[in-house]
Order: sequence, then structure tokens, then C-alpha cells
Amino acid sequence: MTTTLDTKQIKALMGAVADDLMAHKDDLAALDAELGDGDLGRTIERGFIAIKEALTGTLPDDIGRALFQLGKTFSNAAPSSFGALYGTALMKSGTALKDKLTVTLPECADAIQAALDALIERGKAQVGDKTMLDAIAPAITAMRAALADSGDDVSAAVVLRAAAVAAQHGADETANLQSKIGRASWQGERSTGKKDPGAQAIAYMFAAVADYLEAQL
Amino acid sequence: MTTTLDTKQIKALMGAVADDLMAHKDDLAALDAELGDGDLGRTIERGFIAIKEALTGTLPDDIGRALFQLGKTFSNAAPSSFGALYGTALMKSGTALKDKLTVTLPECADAIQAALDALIERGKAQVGDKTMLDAIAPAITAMRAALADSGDDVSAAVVLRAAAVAAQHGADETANLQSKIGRASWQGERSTGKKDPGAQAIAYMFAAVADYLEAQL
Amino acid sequence: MKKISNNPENYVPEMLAGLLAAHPGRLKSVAGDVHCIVRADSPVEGKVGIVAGGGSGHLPVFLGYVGRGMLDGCAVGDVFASPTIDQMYETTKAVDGGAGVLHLFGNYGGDVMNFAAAADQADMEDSIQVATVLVVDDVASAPADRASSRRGVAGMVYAFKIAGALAEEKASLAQVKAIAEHCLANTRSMGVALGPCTVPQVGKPTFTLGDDEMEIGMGIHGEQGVRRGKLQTADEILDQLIQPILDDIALGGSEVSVMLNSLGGTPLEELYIMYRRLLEVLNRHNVTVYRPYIGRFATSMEMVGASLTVLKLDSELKRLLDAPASTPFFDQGQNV
Amino acid sequence: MKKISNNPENYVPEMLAGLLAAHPGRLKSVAGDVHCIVRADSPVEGKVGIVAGGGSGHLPVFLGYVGRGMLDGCAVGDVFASPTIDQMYETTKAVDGGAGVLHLFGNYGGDVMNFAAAADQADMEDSIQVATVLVVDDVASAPADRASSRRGVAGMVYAFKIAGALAEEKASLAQVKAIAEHCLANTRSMGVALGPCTVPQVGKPTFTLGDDEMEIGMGIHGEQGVRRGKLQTADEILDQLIQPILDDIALGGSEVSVMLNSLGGTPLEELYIMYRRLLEVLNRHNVTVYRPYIGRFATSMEMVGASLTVLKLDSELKRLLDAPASTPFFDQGQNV
Ligand SMILES: Nc1ncnc2c1ncn2[C@@H]1O[C@H](COP(=O)(O)OP(=O)(O)O)[C@@H](O)[C@H]1O
Ligand SMILES: Nc1ncnc2c1ncn2[C@@H]1O[C@H](COP(=O)(O)OP(=O)(O)O)[C@@H](O)[C@H]1O
Ligand SMILES: [Mg+2]
Ligand SMILES: [Mg+2]
Ligand SMILES: [Mg+2]
Ligand SMILES: [Mg+2]
Repeated sequence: MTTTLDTKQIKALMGAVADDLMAHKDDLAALDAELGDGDLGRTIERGFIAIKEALTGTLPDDIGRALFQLGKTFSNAAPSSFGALYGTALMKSGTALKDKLTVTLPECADAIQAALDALIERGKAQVGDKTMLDAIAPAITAMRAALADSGDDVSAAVVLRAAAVAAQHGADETANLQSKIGRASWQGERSTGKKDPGAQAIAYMFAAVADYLEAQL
Repeated sequence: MTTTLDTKQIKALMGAVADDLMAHKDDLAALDAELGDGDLGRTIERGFIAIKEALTGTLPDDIGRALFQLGKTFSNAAPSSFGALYGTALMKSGTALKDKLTVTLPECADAIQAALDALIERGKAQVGDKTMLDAIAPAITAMRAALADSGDDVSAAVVLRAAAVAAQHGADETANLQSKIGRASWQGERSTGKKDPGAQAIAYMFAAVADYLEAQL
Repeated sequence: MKKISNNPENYVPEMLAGLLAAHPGRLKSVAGDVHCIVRADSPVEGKVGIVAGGGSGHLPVFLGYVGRGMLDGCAVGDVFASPTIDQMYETTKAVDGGAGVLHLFGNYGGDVMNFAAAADQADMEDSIQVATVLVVDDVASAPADRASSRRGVAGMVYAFKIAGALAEEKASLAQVKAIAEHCLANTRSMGVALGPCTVPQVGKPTFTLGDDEMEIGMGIHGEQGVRRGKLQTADEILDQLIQPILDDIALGGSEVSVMLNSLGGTPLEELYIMYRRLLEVLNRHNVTVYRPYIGRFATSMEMVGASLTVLKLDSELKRLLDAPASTPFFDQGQNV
Repeated sequence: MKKISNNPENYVPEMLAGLLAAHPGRLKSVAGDVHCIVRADSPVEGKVGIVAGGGSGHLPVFLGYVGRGMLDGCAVGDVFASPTIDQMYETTKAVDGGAGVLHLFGNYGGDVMNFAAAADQADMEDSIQVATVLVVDDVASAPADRASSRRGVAGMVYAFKIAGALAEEKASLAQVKAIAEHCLANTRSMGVALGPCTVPQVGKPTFTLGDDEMEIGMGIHGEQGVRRGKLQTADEILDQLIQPILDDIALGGSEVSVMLNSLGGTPLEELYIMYRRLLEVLNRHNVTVYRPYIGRFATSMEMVGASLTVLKLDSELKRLLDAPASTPFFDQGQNV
């Protein structure tokens, strides 16, 4: 049986991500203070408060439109770099999943890939530039690898745990990179040695999803 | 024999006053900080440095013109309330003593009276308004009393000591007055209890003159 | 606060040298002294010259208002200190276009007495007719029954503007003096300080305030205010600024210009927060606002805090307020 | 530093309400949102609309330059934070007079990406042609070989002035975009901070500096500079501001406009002390100054420090710089 997630589950996952990220807002703010301007905590807070509010209201029934609307909500509530990009990511995943009431794990991976492509287009950064991309790209690779290894009926929890581990590894690795983009890039060589806050935020998100799915088993 | 002072003695007296007041500049600044803006120390320093410089240069031979020039010098070097008034006082004393190469003690008292009248005209304050006037007025009264008691041949030291004692008494009494004029007046009733810095400066001057004359005996 | 300065003793002369170099077409110094600054086209034949003067550290006050439609000259002292008699005299002489000179400045002892001596000298030596008007707009500095002993603060900018506009029309010295007095009779100010400033030659703050304190009614050199209190909200602060003014001059139903002025350190953003509240309060009193001035018009170096000035208008004051003016720090076309 | 504020969360909306109330004849808000501010006469038929946007706390930047001859609109964010896509979109729509809209703003990630999304939306939903020019004038933020990644600071005021003047002449969107790019290709800035500022919602200083320290090249939100050093004299500081600019753009023998800008807390007096030195240095390089701007043009709340911007002029830039402009915070007649 092919594993799928439905709209309700996706909304529950988004709620779990929101709760988890808000719990991490202070340490993300601290990372951003090192490398940027320290406002990532506020971005996280504002954005996810808005998401939580939207989740309690009336959202479209299909996964795609629901994600699209959550993305718009996040960007407008938290109009920073991260907010704009994370909003874009949700909107593009949504576009990829338009009209769907359930989604398979390969479709999930494709939607995240679509989001990554959109981020590269909008943000003009490449993987390796020390940004959130450096957590997203390895997560997708890990998801695909898990799916290839175990077939379509692998549990979502397993696939997402693989993604989470890869994302965290990617986030940790950003400490070795020199920033090429955004505020951190103005620090030039001094950016080396510090972990990218956006990448860490992404890693937290994948971990929150994996945690949630494992708890459901 | 009538006691007189000549131009050279007047200059020496001015030098003694300058030295003494500069030694007191910090405590005068502190008094002014309580009641005004705290710049009286700087006024004293700038004004008397300029006076000392002028004393080493070429001054007119007659007492009147010499004092007039010292007054202008003081006002331009220290353009504050005190600087303007003290300069005026010297200039008016000078006008009263124009062309004189020696001056008697009654003439001295008259010259100081002329200065006091000019200060009242220029500064629009009255005796009792908690200003330097409250040290000058009793000093004149005391000089005249000393002269009336002892006749023309009384020593300058005795007369000026009487003036100094009266000036200090007048300065001390200003603590009981409420300020009616200048910066201190903005404090209204809160000015009561604090001694007027300008009056204290005047008291130091008379004391410096008396000290100097006594040391010459 | 940290200063960008070379030798503190040169703070003012270097500032003036820079200012003269920046505005050569508009300003010049006279008598070989950078402390004596006049309009580049001085003296203007047949026009009353208006001369202000006082300590440095208040930019744009005073010298920033030297220009067409405002001041003709300014004698500049050290930070928070009076200029000298000589400087005032030379400045006066340089702007006399034959119609006499108005000395228009704040009520500070040193300035008052030095300007008086300079006026005497100009009369005596050059037969220049000099009139004097003192700015006494700060309601905090004395009660109404001793209003003439009040100190001068930001309200002087209105006096410069109004008197300057009339002088530009070649009015007589008596007329210019009268309009300055009329303007000031309708001008009231009140300020609040949240933090001190540092005089470069002194190097330490002029006064201290606790982290949660403010001083209501403080003077622009740090002279004591009406009272010290707990730091309040913007609305509460504004209420404390406008109320003493409303108590001092009958404004009900009138039209006023207002000046919300940062003492230096307070950002403009916060003036607008206060302005919002000011309109509410004035509306309640049926007072309408014409031509608000919101910005830094009279500062105390980097002092944190603000002042409010109200000018009660009539048709003549309004006409003169509207007149164009152009100085290095104040440019006003015809439009509101 | 102490703030005059009510609830910190309302700092920006209350500021904007006050600003709109203060300048009703000049500004209006659109889409029922005080964060979307445009010229009162928007849209101007047949004129390219110029829209800036960015965080609050930099007055007069950005919204203070909305007015004739400069910006048509501005989307305003929270203190040091980007406005939203919606706000940018609504502002863009409100100023489109049929000739397209130029987005002209500083290179900050949030602003860049939100403006891109807003431009997409304006194109998609309203067929408004939008062009974008990023201000990247701060030489401290990246070496010359990565100049396009530099951040935008006070130099944006020159871009607003120049592009705004050409747009006022009803030039095409392509022409207005080209002149903005040409202006910025000839604009360089460099700043120094002596002290931090406080974001109202945060309540504590954005960074710390020792009593005897300064940060060369610091950004306007407190982003790290080129290096931290001992506090220096005014002349030494000026030298550190001008040298990187001289190293980055060939100025020898040219005519330039300069902007000496206080970051907020530094008094104007100190800018003039620096200006004196600036002229000495430029003279040595045979560079002449035309139309210096000295004051507060782009601030960081009450941050102590200053920035220097140089615009290398040619005849077209000079003509456009001279053109009149009139906004609530910037009034320029024809005269220098
Ligand atoms: N152009 C970009 N492409 C991808 N990610 C980016 C880009 N710019 C910034 N980021 C990510 O956003 C994070 C910073 O977000 P945020 O604090 O909102 O930025 P800012 O305060 O500069 O607007 C960075 O750590 C990085 O991961
Ligand atoms: N109008 C006046 N008449 C007489 N004395 C005055 C007058 N104004 C001030 N003073 C004297 O000057 C002293 C203050 O001098 P100063 O510190 O120079 O004043 P400021 O700093 O206000 O210019 C006062 O203590 C008082 O004695
Ligand atoms: Mg940010
Ligand atoms: Mg950030
Ligand atoms: Mg004084
Ligand atoms: Mg004093």
C-alpha cells in the first residue's frame, strides 16, 4: 500500500512545525545575531503565530491551495528574507500539489524540490552559499534515497527522519562555509565558523515533522 | 597723611585677585552647578588668565584707563553673565578714576559705588535679589564706616579687611534669599538655601585685596 | 556620549570653518572672526538687520537661520556660552543697511548683558540704531506673573521667521521690533529631557537622570526643570507638554502653528508619535493646526528629549509665517 | 537609550498616523493601510512612479522623500524590518500613472525578495510594468569585485533625487531606470558608528561598543563593519571614511556632491568639523565639491556616528541634482 498523507495530516504537521519552531526561536535569534541582524526569532514567532491562526480558520480543502495560502500568510506576517523565502517555499509546494486531497511521499519530495527550485530562482543563491538551501537540498536527496531503498510503502516517519538527519547534517556543515549571500555575506571571511540560522531553522522543521509522525505510529 | 594707592599698586592688587580667584575656581563652579549652569569656574579661569596677560603687557599709566581696559579684557575673554558684569564693574570704576595716577580710599569707595550703580543699571537686579550685588553693597558700606571711624590716614589694609568681612557676610546671607534674577531665578523657591556663586566670588576678591595689603605692611 | 571632535578647544571654530566652507554663497564671516557670521549679501541696503546670538551646540539655532527671510547675522559663542561684546558689535555693524538693527535672542544673562554693551557701542561709535527683543517663551522657567524673566527656547525660531519676513519687506525698525514682540506674546514652549548631553570641553554629561526618570521643563543647557518624574509614555509626556501651555495662554477656538522639536538625540519617529496625540488634545480644545514644524529646530547637542512650541496665529502672523525663507538649515517655499 | 513611545508594538503605526496627519496636503495612505504611503496627488498621469520601501527607523529615509521630484510612494515596514509583499504591491498599484513603476531600494534580502514578489503580482494582476534598481553604495560591505552584493545606505537619497527629477520630466521607465543605475554607479558611501541604537520592540541596544571604541563600516542596522578600532579624532575618522571611497572610484579632477550624514545621535556641529577636513582631503585630490548635503538624511534611530556619501557628477547628474524637489523632509529650491 502506498503511503499517503491527507489534508488533515498536512495541517497537523504544519501545526507541529509551528509549535516546535516557536520553541526554538531564541536560539535561532542568537544564531542570526552572530551572522546577521538577530531578527530571525521575531520572524519565526510572527510567521508561525499567523500560521497557527490560519490553521484554526477555514483553509481550502485541497493540500495545494491550503499550503499556498499558508505561504502567503507567512510572508505577509513575517516580511524578512527568511519569511519571504519560506513563504515562497510553501506557495510553490502548494502549486505543485494543486487540487490534491492526498499526497504520496514521492510527490512530497517533488513538491519540496519545486520549492527549492523556486528559492534558487527568487533568492539567487546556490547550494553551498551558506543558506537554508544547504539544509533543504540534502533533505530531498535523503528522502529520495529512503524511498528508493524501501519502496513506496515505507512509512512516512522513516522517510522524514532520514530527511531530518540529512537536513541537520547540512545545517551543521554550513559552519564550514563562507557566506555568499544576504547579510552574512557582508562579513566575508569572518562568516566562516558560524552556522547559518536559516539552515538550522529548516533542520528543526524536518525534525519536527519526523517527531510528529513517529509519535503517531 | 592721606592714604593713597598708585597705578602700580592697583595692578599688583589685580594680580593678587586673579591668582586668588583662579585658586577658587572649582568651588565657584560647584556653587554655580547647584544654582545655575556650572560654568563660573571656566569664566573665572578665562577672565583672569586674560587679566594676567594684560597685566604683563602695556597698560595705560593712569588708574582709570588701566581699569577700563582690564574690564574690557575680562568681558571679552569670559562672555558670561558674571564676565559681562565684572567687566562692566571694572570699566565703570575706571571711568570714575579717569586720569588719576593715585587714588585715595574715599575715591576707591566712590569708584566701587559707581560700579555698583552701573551693575544695577545693566543687570536690572536690586540688592536683595541674590546676586553679586549682595556682596558689593555691604562692602561699600563697611568701607565708608571704617573711613568715617578712623579718618583719612587709616591704612588701606584696615579698610579693605572691613570690606572683605562685610562682603563675605553678605555672600553668606544670600543663602537665605530667593533668587529673582538670572538662571537661578528659574529654580524659584528651590533656590533658597544655596549660596549665590557670584556673591561668593566678590567676597573672595575683597579678601584677596585685604590679604595682599596686610602682607605689604 | 562619544564626540566626533579633534581638540575640544577647537570644537566651535572648526565647526564654524566647516560651515562657512559648506555655504560660501550664503554666509560669510566678518571682522576676521569665524564667530561673526552674516548673510553673504550683507548689509542689505535699507533693510532692518536682525542679529541673534548665543552659545553653540544648538544647531540649527542660531546661526543656521541666517539667510533670506530670517536672520541677517549671528554672533556665535562657545558651546552653551555667550559670544563676546566685540563679536556682537562686529556682527551688528556688518548687517546695518542704514535702517537699524534688531537684536533678537534668548533671555540668558550673559547674552543679555553683552548684547546691551554691544548695542551701546554700535550707537556710540557708529550711530547705528539698535532695538532689542528678548525671547522668553519657556513656560517652565517662571510663572505667568514673572513671564518676562522666562528663558528663551525653541520659540525663538518663530520670532526669527516672523520678524525676518517683515524685515524682508523693508519695514521700519519699530515695526520689526513690534512684530517680534507680538509674535512672542503669542508663543509658548515647554520641554522634557530624558537624557543629558556632553559639552566637549567638559567631557562629561551635563546632568544625570535615572534609567526610569525624566525631567519635565528642563532647560536647553540642562538647567533644572519643574520636576523630575518617572519616565512616561509618549501620550503622557505630550500631555505634560501641552497642558502648561494651555494654562498659560488662551487657545480655545484659535488657529496655531506648532513646533515639535527634538532636543537632538530623540529620533523624528518619536516626534510623530507625539504629534498624533497633540492633534487629539488640540482638537478637544477646538484648536486647529496650521503649518506644523516637526523636526530638529533647536537642539542641545545630543540631548534626548523634546520640546513643544505653540504660536497662536492671526492673519498677519500667518502671512509672515507663510513667506518664503531660505537659509542653510531652513528652506521654505510658498507651499505648506 | 530612552524612547518616547507608547506601546512598542504601536511605535510604527502611531508614527505613521502622526506623519500622515502632519502632511495631509502632501501624503496619503492607500489600501486602508498606513504602511502604504504615496504622494497625495498619486497617481500622476503619464509619469513613471518611483516606489521605495524598507524598514522604519531611518527617517527621513524612506518615506520622508515621498514628494514632488523624488519618490511617488513608499512601503513602510516595522523598525529595521521589511514591509510585506501586499504593502509593496498596493503602493505600486497606487502610483502607477500608466508609465510603469520603478522599485528603487536598498539591497536587503527581505526587501529584495518581497519587492520581487510584489512586482510579479503587479505585472500579473494589473499589467503594471515594473523595473527594479537596487542601491548598493556601501563600500564597507563587500569588495569591488562583489560590488553588486553591497548593501544600500545613504546613497539611496541621491538615487531618489536623480531618478525622481528625471521622472518628473515624464521620461520613460527605461530612461528613469537607466539614470538611477548611472547615478548609483557613481555613488559610494562609507560609515562609522560610535554607539548603538535601540529597536523599540527589542528594548535593548543593537550592539555594544566600549567607551573608547568605534566600528568602521558598520551597517545602518548594526551589521558588523570592516573593523573595530580605538575612538579617533574627527580628522582621523573622516580620513577613514573618504579613503575607501577614493580607493573604489576614480575621483581625481572631478566634481562631486557629498553627503555628510549623521546616523541620528551625532549633532550637526560634528558633521561640520568633519566637512572641514573632507574639503582638505578632496582638495588634495583635486576634487571640487558641488552642493554639499550636511545633516540627517538616513539615520538609524539615535545611533551615534556618521556616514559619507560621494556622488561623482557629470552634466546630466548635475542638472537633475539641481532640479527642485519638495517633500516633507527635503525642500530644495533652485538655489544652492
Ligand atoms: N538569497 C537567499 N537565498 C536563500 N536563503 C537565504 C537568502 N538570503 C537569506 N537566506 C536565509 O535566510 C536566513 C536569514 O533570514 P533573516 O534573518 O530573515 O534575514 P534578514 O534579517 O537579513 O532579512 C539566512 O540564514 C539564510 O539561510
Ligand atoms: N542681572 C544680574 N545682576 C547682578 N548679578 C547677576 C545678574 N545675573 C547674574 N548675576 C551674577 O552672576 C552669577 C552667575 O554668573 P555666570 O555663571 O556667569 O552666569 P550664567 O552662566 O548664567 O551666564 C550669579 O551668581 C550672580 O551673582
Ligand atoms: Mg532582518
Ligand atoms: Mg535576520
Ligand atoms: Mg553660563
Ligand atoms: Mg553660570
